[in-house]
Amino acid sequence: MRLLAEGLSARRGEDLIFNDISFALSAGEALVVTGPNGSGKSTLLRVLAGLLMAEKGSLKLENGPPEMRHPSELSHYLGHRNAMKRELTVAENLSFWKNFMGDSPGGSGRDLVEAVEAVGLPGIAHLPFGYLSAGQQRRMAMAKLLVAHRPIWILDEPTAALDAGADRLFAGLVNAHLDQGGIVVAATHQPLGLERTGELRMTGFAGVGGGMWHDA
Amino acid sequence: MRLLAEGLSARRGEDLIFNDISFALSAGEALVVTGPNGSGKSTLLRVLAGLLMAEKGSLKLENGPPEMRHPSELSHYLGHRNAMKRELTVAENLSFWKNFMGDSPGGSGRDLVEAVEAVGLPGIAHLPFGYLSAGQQRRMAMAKLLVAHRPIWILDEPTAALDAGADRLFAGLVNAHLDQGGIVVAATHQPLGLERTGELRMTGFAGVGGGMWHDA
Amino acid sequence: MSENSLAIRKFSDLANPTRFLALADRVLPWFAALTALFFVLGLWLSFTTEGDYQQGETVRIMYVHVPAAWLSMMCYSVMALAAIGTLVWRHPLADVSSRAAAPIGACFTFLALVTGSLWGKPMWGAWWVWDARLTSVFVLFLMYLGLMALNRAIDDPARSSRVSAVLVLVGFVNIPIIKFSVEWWNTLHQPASVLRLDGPTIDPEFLRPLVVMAIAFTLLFFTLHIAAMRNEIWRRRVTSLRRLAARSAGREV
Amino acid sequence: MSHAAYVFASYGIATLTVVGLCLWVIADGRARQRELRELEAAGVRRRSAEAATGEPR
Amino acid sequence: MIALFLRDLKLSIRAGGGAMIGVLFFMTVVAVIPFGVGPDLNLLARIGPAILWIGALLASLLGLDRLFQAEREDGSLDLMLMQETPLLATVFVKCAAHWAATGLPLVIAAPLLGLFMNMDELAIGATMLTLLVGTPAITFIGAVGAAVAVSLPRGGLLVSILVLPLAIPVLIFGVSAVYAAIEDPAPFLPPLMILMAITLFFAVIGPVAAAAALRHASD
Amino acid sequence: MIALFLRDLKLSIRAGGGAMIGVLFFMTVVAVIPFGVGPDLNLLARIGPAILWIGALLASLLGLDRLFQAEREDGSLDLMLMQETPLLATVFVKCAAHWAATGLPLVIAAPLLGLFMNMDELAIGATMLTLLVGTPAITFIGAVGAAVAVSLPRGGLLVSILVLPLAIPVLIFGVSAVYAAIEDPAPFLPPLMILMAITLFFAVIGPVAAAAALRHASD
Ligand code: HEM
Ligand SMILES: Nc1ncnc2c1ncn2[C@@H]1O[C@H](COP(=O)(O)OP(=O)(O)OP(=O)(O)O)[C@@H](O)[C@H]1O
Ligand SMILES: Nc1ncnc2c1ncn2[C@@H]1O[C@H](COP(=O)(O)OP(=O)(O)OP(=O)(O)O)[C@@H](O)[C@H]1O
Ligand SMILES: [Mg+2]
Ligand SMILES: [Mg+2]
Repeated sequence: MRLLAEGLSARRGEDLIFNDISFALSAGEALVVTGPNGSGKSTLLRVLAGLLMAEKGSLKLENGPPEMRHPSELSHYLGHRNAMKRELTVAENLSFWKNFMGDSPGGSGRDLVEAVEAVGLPGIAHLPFGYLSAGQQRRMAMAKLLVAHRPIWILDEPTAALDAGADRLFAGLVNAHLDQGGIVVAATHQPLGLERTGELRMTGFAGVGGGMWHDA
Repeated sequence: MRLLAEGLSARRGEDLIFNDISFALSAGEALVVTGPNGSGKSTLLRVLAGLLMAEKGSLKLENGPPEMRHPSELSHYLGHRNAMKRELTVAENLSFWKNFMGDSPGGSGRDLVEAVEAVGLPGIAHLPFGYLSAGQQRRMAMAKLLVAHRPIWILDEPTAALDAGADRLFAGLVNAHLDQGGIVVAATHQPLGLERTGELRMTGFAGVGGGMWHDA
Repeated sequence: MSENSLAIRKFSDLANPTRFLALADRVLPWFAALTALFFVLGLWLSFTTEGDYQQGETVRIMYVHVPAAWLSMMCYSVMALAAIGTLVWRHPLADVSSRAAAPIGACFTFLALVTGSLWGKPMWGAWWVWDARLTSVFVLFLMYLGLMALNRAIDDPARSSRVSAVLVLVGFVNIPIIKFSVEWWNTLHQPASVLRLDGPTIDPEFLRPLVVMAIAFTLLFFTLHIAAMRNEIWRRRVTSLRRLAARSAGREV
Repeated sequence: MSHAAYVFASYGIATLTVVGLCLWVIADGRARQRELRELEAAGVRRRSAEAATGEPR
Repeated sequence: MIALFLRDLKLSIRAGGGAMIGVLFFMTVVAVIPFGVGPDLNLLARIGPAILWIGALLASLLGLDRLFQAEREDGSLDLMLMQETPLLATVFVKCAAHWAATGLPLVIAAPLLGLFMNMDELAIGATMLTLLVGTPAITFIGAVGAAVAVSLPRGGLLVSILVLPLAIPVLIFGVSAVYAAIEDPAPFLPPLMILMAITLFFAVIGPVAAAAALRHASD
Repeated sequence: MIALFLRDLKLSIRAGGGAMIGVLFFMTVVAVIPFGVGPDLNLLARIGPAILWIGALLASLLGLDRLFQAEREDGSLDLMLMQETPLLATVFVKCAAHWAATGLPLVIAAPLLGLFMNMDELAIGATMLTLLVGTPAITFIGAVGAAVAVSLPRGGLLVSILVLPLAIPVLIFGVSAVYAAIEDPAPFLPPLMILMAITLFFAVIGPVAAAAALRHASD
């Protein structure tokens, strides 16, 4: 399996945020996206997840399973928001996502108890999600990556609000995923402690490209 | 001026989050609150800001101005959220807070232009707040600390989402505030680069203490 | 084939915002002058022609009411065309045109409603009845206001354009309902006497001021529309410059 | 049967509405142009595109 | 899909009273009318079906604006957009859950309120039946509005405004079916059939349009 | 304080159409009524004042749930709670700004809608006057509900439920004052006086209760 991005560019509102970004990731490889505030890291990840239309360029998965329309169907996306309901318990949240997402071909998700243990918070799955602290919430959102199997993980500042211990724990999870032949793309301001990573530095795109309301 | 906390403890729901926390901060001193996720840092700061009732213990300001009911009236609180309206321009937001909060006795806030310059974003105060990127928004929230004078600053993970340059800028602001005899309490996972700081390590409170539904 | 694509290129050349601004600067004074001229003429005619033996002086309301009613429908049709332009060719100026037209159309519809009510009180004895024609015009008014509210609520035009284009097209069913409501349902309202397939049946004495006023209103619409489109383009320039400023601010720190 | 009041009311309201609309359009245009000038004065200007983006390493 | 249905039901029951709220709102609106119109029993019985329908219309619109907004705010919508399951199906199931949580209780509460309005048994039965058939259409129409307004501040009122005009046919045929049932000469079935047709039509069109709008609104 | 008033006004004008949306909703609701009860001019004139009052009630309630929720979501509420300025004053000013941005436009739009409902001049004037006097009371009552519900998801409907029962007296006296003005024998002034008294009462009680609820809800 190989994730191939060629000449991607994307707009927010009317302005080009980045232009002509290409990379290729084989199974077991990770890409870390870095850059200053506002340089377009989150935007790039949303394009990869199929949540924003790329302005130009293409995103392909080679040697993937057949009958798949977009790589996003094989991806997990962990954005700034955790996609968990405050009113439901952690267990209810996780088992909903496990059922709703199902597993991608070629793997199977772990069960709830294992996943919660893997993020280091065993025994509090019965609490409503809203009762957890910021860092605990983030860890539970990571447990979501484990309950449904997806070969590609797209992570936006996964370790913000995590303490040092959780950082290491997270690095362990990601490395295990890579060892199983997964692909990881992560945006971050902090070092993540991953092996076998490429780095993509976003610098922001100061020019206009398509400022259609102005004269050229 | 001296901020004195004695034997503070606080509850969330029914559980004691921390117990018997005491410290004393004189003018010009800072306290950094650290600890793993869920150990009660944010809870402690909200107690200091008067937004949560302490279960036991007392919080006093010695040698403060008379006729003051709670130290929170002399405090700035910068929480996870920025307390700015996306629809209004940065200038409108800041001048609203400047007017609404007024200055505490013994100092005066800087004017808008200066404050915006101090956080390194001169010339974009006329923009709607919603146009700024996450990091820029956080910086403008810091400008709020400058426009109205308050001797005590209470900061919850102030540097999350900031890049390295902004981190340094922030440390400069805090040190300047301390030099003028201010008091700073900050919760953080990352080193802040402050001088003259004490550190308070929260460990989380595993015991039951006052779980009223159990036998002792 | 090549001729066709050339024509399209020409069209989109003209529809380039900068060119449009230049063009607008040139034609606006002329349009404004013509509009004023026709209004003077129309007002003079409508106050000098005789009153109707049946309706008395109130017939003069017609010279405002009918053009305003026509224009309210025409403006919506312009918006519907622009909506097709947005959806099919994705041309940015189409969205500008549709946005600029909404407040103008709302004003004309408001005029048709008010003058109609003022006419209805002496003629029918009621300010308002809930018959098909009047109700559908009121719905048109609400639709204009709703579109304006929607346009204001989503401040990013790139996202709101297609949504509001679809809504405009959905709402277009209302226009034939307005036009033919007097024929499909029996209502108090006058049936068409000017815009008919078999030619006007109205007395030329009334037709003359009516036509002049109708032309004046149409010119007014185009003048205002062009000016409002120009404003909208400027607004978008301001917006994109502001975003640019936000993006580049603090870069060097 | 004369109802001059109704006639004048309709012409009056029509005039008010039309004049109001014209004034609004003009005022709106002025305001936008002023904003443009202010931005220009603040040195915000479109530069032609200079490609500067991420390059994979 | 069943997981989604159950989750949405749980949520609307747990989050702030859910189903109860819609019914209470309905009852308040209907209870307020007699205070306004005055206690004229005949007049009340006459306008009763119309008032019940209008109340149900408003009550079922009001909760709708959070249908997708809540999902968007906590990021769930992003994940739903990414799945292999067609978005159409997701939207449909969410609508169904929403109707079960708010529309159905309205239908069940209607007889009680019918009594308040001094309606006779036949009218009450007919109103209930038409509400049962017609309220799903309102939910499906509302889903389109909710999807369009998903990213707006103060979306609530705007959704109602976008949706009310489209819901007017439902209202007209619902009310006229009830009146047809009460007054002998007019036949009851045709308007009911039309109501059913409208509901089926919107059950297809609504999710399609809402899914398209959601795809487009994501940023 | 003036800064707060101005900020809230600006916000409600700038954020998503604000005031206009309330009026538009009001108009839409009123326009839907004849589709329900039928275009019978006499009946419409008879229920006109009640419908206008109900429409205004709904429209002014519906925007209310965001009164404190928006402040809470972006953290502004925390800062307001910490100030020396009494919270009471803050709440009062926010209510005043909210009424100026949504209640007042409703009052101004009422005559137009009165014409649509075929009401005569006297009835329209009386309705406008009672709305002017009565709608502030609704805002103040609503503020209590908004404060109570500030930390709940889906607060919108819950606020209406908490608030509607309290608002019913306002509605009753408002509508009965209008009917008193139309029908000769009944005197107009007493119900209007009572309405004023209610408004003054809630202008005092509302902010006190809302401030207490806000202090309590913060966590
Ligand atoms: C608020 C009330 C009214 C509304 C909304 C209204 C609306 C309209 C509309 C939309 C048209 C254009 C129809 C078309 O082109 O086919 C129209 C035309 C016209 N209306 Fe009205 N109208 C109202 C009241 C009245 C009244 C009270 C009268 C006179 C008794 C009147 C007399 C006419 C006449 C004579 C025409 C021209 C029809 C023709 O020659 O084609 N209207 N009105
Ligand atoms: N919803 C939006 N609408 C319009 N423009 C946006 C939106 N979100 C972000 N932008 C703009 O896009 C640019 C890139 O934003 P993005 O969030 O991708 O940056 P980032 O690299 O993730 O920054 P950060 O380190 O702060 O997370 C920013 O300059 C911002 O102004
Ligand atoms: N709103 C709430 N209701 C009930 N319990 C809560 C609430 N917020 C937090 N808690 C509980 O209080 C404890 C302390 O949370 P707090 O937010 O103070 O932690 P923290 O030290 O700030 O953690 P983090 O580093 O993750 O921000 C947590 O165990 C959490 O379960
Ligand atoms: Mg980001
Ligand atoms: Mg915390």
